[in-house]
Amino acid sequence: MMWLADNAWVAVALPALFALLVALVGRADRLVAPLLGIGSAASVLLSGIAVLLTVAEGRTPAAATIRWLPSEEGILAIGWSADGLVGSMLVVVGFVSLMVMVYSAGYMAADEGRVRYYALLSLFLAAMSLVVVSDGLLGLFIGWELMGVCSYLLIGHWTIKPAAAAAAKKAFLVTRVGDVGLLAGIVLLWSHAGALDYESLAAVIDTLSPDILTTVALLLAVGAIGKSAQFPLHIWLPDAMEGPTPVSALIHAATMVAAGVFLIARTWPIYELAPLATYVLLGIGVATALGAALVACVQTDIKRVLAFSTISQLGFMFAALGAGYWGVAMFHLVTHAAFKSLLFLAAGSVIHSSGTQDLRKMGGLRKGMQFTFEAWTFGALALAGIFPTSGFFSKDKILYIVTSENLPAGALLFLTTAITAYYVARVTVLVFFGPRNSRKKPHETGLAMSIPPLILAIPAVGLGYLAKPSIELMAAEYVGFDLPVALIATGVALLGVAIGVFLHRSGPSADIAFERRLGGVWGWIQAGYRLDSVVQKSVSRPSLGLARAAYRHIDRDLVDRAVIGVGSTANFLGERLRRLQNGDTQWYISMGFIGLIVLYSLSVSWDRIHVWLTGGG
Amino acid sequence: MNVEAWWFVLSPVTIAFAGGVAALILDGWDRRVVAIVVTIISALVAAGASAWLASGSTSFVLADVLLIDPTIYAVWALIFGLSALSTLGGAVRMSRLPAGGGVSALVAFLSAGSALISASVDLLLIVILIEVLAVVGYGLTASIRTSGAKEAALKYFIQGSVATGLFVLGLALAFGLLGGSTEIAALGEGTAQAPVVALIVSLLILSAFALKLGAFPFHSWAPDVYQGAHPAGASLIVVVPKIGALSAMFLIAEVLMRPLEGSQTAPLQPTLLFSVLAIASIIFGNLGALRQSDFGRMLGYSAVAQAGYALIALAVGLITYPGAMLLMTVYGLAASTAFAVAGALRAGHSSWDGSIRGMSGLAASRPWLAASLAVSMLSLTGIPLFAGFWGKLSVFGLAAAEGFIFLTVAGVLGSVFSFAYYGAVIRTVYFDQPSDTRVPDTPTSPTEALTDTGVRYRALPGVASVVGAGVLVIIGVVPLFIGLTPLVRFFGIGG
Amino acid sequence: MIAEFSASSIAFWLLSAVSIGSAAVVVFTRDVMRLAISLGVFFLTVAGWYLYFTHAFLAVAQVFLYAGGVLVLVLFAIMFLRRSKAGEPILESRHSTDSVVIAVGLGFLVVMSLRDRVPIALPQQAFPTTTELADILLGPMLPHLAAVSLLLLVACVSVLVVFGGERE
Amino acid sequence: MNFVLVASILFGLGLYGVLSRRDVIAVLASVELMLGAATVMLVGLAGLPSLSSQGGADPGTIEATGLLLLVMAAAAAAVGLALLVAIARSTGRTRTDELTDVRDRP
Repeated sequence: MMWLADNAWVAVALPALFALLVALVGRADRLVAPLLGIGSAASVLLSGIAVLLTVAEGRTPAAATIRWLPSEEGILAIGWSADGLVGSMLVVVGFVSLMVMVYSAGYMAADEGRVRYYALLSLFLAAMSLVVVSDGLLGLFIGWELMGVCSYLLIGHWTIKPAAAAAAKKAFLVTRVGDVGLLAGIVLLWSHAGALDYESLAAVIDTLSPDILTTVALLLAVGAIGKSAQFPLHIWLPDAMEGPTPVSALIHAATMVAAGVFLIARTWPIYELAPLATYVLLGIGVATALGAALVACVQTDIKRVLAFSTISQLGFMFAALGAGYWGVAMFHLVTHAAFKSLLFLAAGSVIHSSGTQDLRKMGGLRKGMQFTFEAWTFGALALAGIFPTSGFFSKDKILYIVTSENLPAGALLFLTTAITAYYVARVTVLVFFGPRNSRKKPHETGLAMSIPPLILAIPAVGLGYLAKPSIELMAAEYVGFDLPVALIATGVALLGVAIGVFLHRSGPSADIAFERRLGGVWGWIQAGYRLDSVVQKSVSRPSLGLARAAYRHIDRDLVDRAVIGVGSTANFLGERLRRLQNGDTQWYISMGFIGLIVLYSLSVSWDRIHVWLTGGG
Repeated sequence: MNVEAWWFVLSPVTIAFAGGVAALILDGWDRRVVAIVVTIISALVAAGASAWLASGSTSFVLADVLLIDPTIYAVWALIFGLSALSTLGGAVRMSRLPAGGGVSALVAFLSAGSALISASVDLLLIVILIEVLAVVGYGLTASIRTSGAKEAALKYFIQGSVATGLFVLGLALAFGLLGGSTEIAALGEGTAQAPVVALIVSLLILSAFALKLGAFPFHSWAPDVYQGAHPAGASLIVVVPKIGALSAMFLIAEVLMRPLEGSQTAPLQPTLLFSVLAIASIIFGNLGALRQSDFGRMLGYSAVAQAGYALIALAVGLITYPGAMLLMTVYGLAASTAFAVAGALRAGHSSWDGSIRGMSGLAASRPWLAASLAVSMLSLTGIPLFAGFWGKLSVFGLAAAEGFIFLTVAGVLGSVFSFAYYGAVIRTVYFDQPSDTRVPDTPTSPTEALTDTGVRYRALPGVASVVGAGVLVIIGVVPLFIGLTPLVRFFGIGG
Repeated sequence: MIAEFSASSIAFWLLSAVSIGSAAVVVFTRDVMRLAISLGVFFLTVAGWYLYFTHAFLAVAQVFLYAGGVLVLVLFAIMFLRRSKAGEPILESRHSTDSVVIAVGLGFLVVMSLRDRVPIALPQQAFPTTTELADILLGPMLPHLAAVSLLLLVACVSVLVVFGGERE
Repeated sequence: MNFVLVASILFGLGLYGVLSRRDVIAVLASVELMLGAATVMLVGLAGLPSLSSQGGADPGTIEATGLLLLVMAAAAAAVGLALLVAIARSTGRTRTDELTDVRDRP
């Protein structure tokens, strides 16, 4: 066990090895691939437990570094290090993925791409572990990119669905926008600090100018926003629900989307010195939490409700980061991972059993799906923040710190809490109560699929009592229980639940009434405020303003064809460029000579151009 | 100087050359398959000999024009290894050509010429060897004898001849006005007195090299040749000479151009020139590759972008030489793997039209080929865990460390963007349903089996692609644990 | 002016006029046989330039190799192409300003770069003997010679690969 | 001025021919003009007394260099003519504006 704690790289190497094994021998027997998948999840979980035990003993697990480039600064080095934060994250990832792997054994049993699925899931685990145990931003970035690729391939798992392929591409491209920011931040940090590992960074960070630190913090935050689906880069996450449900549970609810929060927690020393960046985090967090919660209220697809709820809960974590308490954010991350993966797995069972994802076609599923219903209820209570579940404790701390930091932001979060409770109650009532709207008879879906949600219910309910030890294990600032905030929050949440139950007790008729009354506003919210197209334009326009004039002519055409504007504008330029390659050799040669002459002129007159550019200085 | 041992020093080149001559003779007897096998074996032996010599520490100078040291041997080992891989990848198609043995001989001569060019420190020798590479290129491009291939070859010939003219003119000015010698080191002494002459000489010579490297604005031949040429030919025409040309460009940049940078009277700005070329190549290559439907053409444009990444190294300076060689080599390996997949498809699906669309459903029918293709595409993009990542890291990383933030950003953005078309290939292969028009795997007909050696010969390109992909993954993963140092030391620094 | 009117300067002006004239015909003529003949004249004037620079052996090699070898190849090619097409081929050009600008620009660029560096003096050198030449080619320039022989071999194989080996 | 000007004019004429001629045979002839001009430039410049007095090339080296370049250009020309004949034989097309099959199609 101690050896495991001192060699955290095992958490990366074993899943990678298992991924390879799955790819090679996964076809041998039906059970091989799931078992190997479970093995990789277990290795991550064991690593995490070992690290936490070691930290609890008061010892720091060993770390080591391998240098890549033989340069004197030793900047291109990668290594591993472990502490309480790393251990907790590994435990979360390992535990949730273990449940998901078991669940998948039932869910994906008949799927043809099973082997690819388990190989990619194991590879994803390796990448996530790399992000977590890496001792610097370089290793983190590598794992980060690899996660993006795995997520892309897993979203597109059911390639027969064109929507899945489009969603995969969209997720990849949108998160890449964030990745460019992250990379720019890393490069900037490197060029000024000369190092990328957290230890050296912590040593030199005081010597950097505040402007640089703020810029770096903002750029890293762009990466975190992209990965954690915060406004305005959240548009990929709802579409990502086209992938298999266990993937949604693992990647798009519990682990990968939490990587943004983890990144900021890991680089917290930078944010401590960059107050502007924390304000931005707070603002984005609150706005996302409230906005996404509203959208979740009007969705008709059960997975999309959960997707927007994930965005909203991640917004809570960002708000906690913005208020300056990364430990609280991490604690909410842990509890959220438990109850949200539980909700997703339960939703998967519901979808599997009823054959639809549409809330309006469900109803009355409580009879026949008793286990799933009980598990769901625990998860729903935690999400709504009702005492005594884990969600109550973690959300209470966030509400308290945000309110004491910034009262209006706190008020908005209280409102969000009420809305959260409302949509949770709405979904629960629509799915499990009321008249049955489907011809299919509800049934449980086998042991592999009903046990994991029940196991997950244990942490979803009980984790709240571990708040103090777990935050202290991470060596973060602990925030105590605040009675007034807790009372108000509970009251607000109960109000939300009451409204939700009251309005929807007789099925989806309330939705229809609302829709008729509100008209366009309803559709506007349901489409996520139509932010998709806005974001597409705001991403594409500044980056390629060159083509703006031409863009106008074929706007509609291009937006339809390409996933985001960047791609379409580049396509357009590429199309123009192809006219240069017209098959005429002599034109090619002319092009070369024009280039030669231009280079000569540039070279000869560079002094003057330089003077002109620098304004005579 | 160690004249007695010249045969020993040049033994890898001699072995490859002898393999080529033997292939020619065997082709005369119409033993094409044997001829191809002989060249593969001789290339492998030459690669082994180079690797063995690279582990030594002695440097040799031959007749003041060839400078051979362990670094050069390391480059040779790569050149001959890639040559063997490419021949393997194109073997089936090659054996069906009327002069297939001649094609494999050309490949052997090409590798010998490229090896010599990487060791040469004399402009006259370089110009002659470049012409050797060019003539092999024309021959290999036209060797499949379709009208498109011949057209591409003829156009390549016209552009290449103009470049030769420029090179000879540059050589004339250098020879006459910069010291009366063709040795590059001697030319360097004359540049200080005649900066303007040095500028025009450098530009003329670099234009010729830019054409070899496929860099903007001399890139136009690349898509045509990549599309038209024989798979083995294409991967070699575009891969192996680039390693030699890049090596020579570094020499010229350092000796002829770099000493003049920053001096008040000098108009020569190598950093500026290479930066402009690099960024233009990255933009043109990436945009051009985006909407291609032909697999070879897409690779051709992407090669322009890859040349741009190598030019970043030239802008930064000699310190990035090992990184640039690593970048070029892993690019070559990935491109050879991709071409080997194309070769296997041509061998198996004789109805394959060369389009990316036509590859759909490959994952289901031939999973190993599809996996090799995916690995090579990911490596070309520069995704971590694949060899391409280390090549780009070692160039972009040093560029950033030396303060060339702008070039680093251009390179990284270009790489990110490139996934749009590399990823599209992966998506087509894995996710798209095969189109109705695609004819399924054609059965082995007696003429195709070609069993004169008794081997299941059709599998060779597939084997080559899997070997290439395996090496890409190994190079990609191993440095995670042992660091890049051994890899970079292989290319000559840090030791 | 009259004092400079030596045999050497007459040769210079004559060579200049004939080489530029024949080159211009090659570039502008519409008749394919005129092109071949002017190309031959151009090759001969190049030999004349070598002679003017006192490199007699080079001049002889130029005559043999180009006027005797390459020109014959060109003539064969022309006759072959004529056979493949009906009637007399008329050569066409696409005269455009950008080509003019590029050609003039490059020439200008070369001349301007060399402006200050080339002394106005006539080459005066010893006549190398063929023995000296052989010593150089087989001595210090042996690698170059080997490379050129590799080139010749490769050129033959390339032609073989494009044409040879067709059975049936 | 002197032969440098003449050689530059010849090179420029050759380049103009390469860029403007429609028939491949004339383009190849123009390429020969360029190469001839460049070799004349080399032999002439290297032989200038004021430059060779700096310890430059001796006449034998110049002549050998010129010779090697001659052979090189001749070998390349032969390959080019072979390619032209090959494509004329298979398609009957010998003009640059007819040889535009291989290109990007819009």
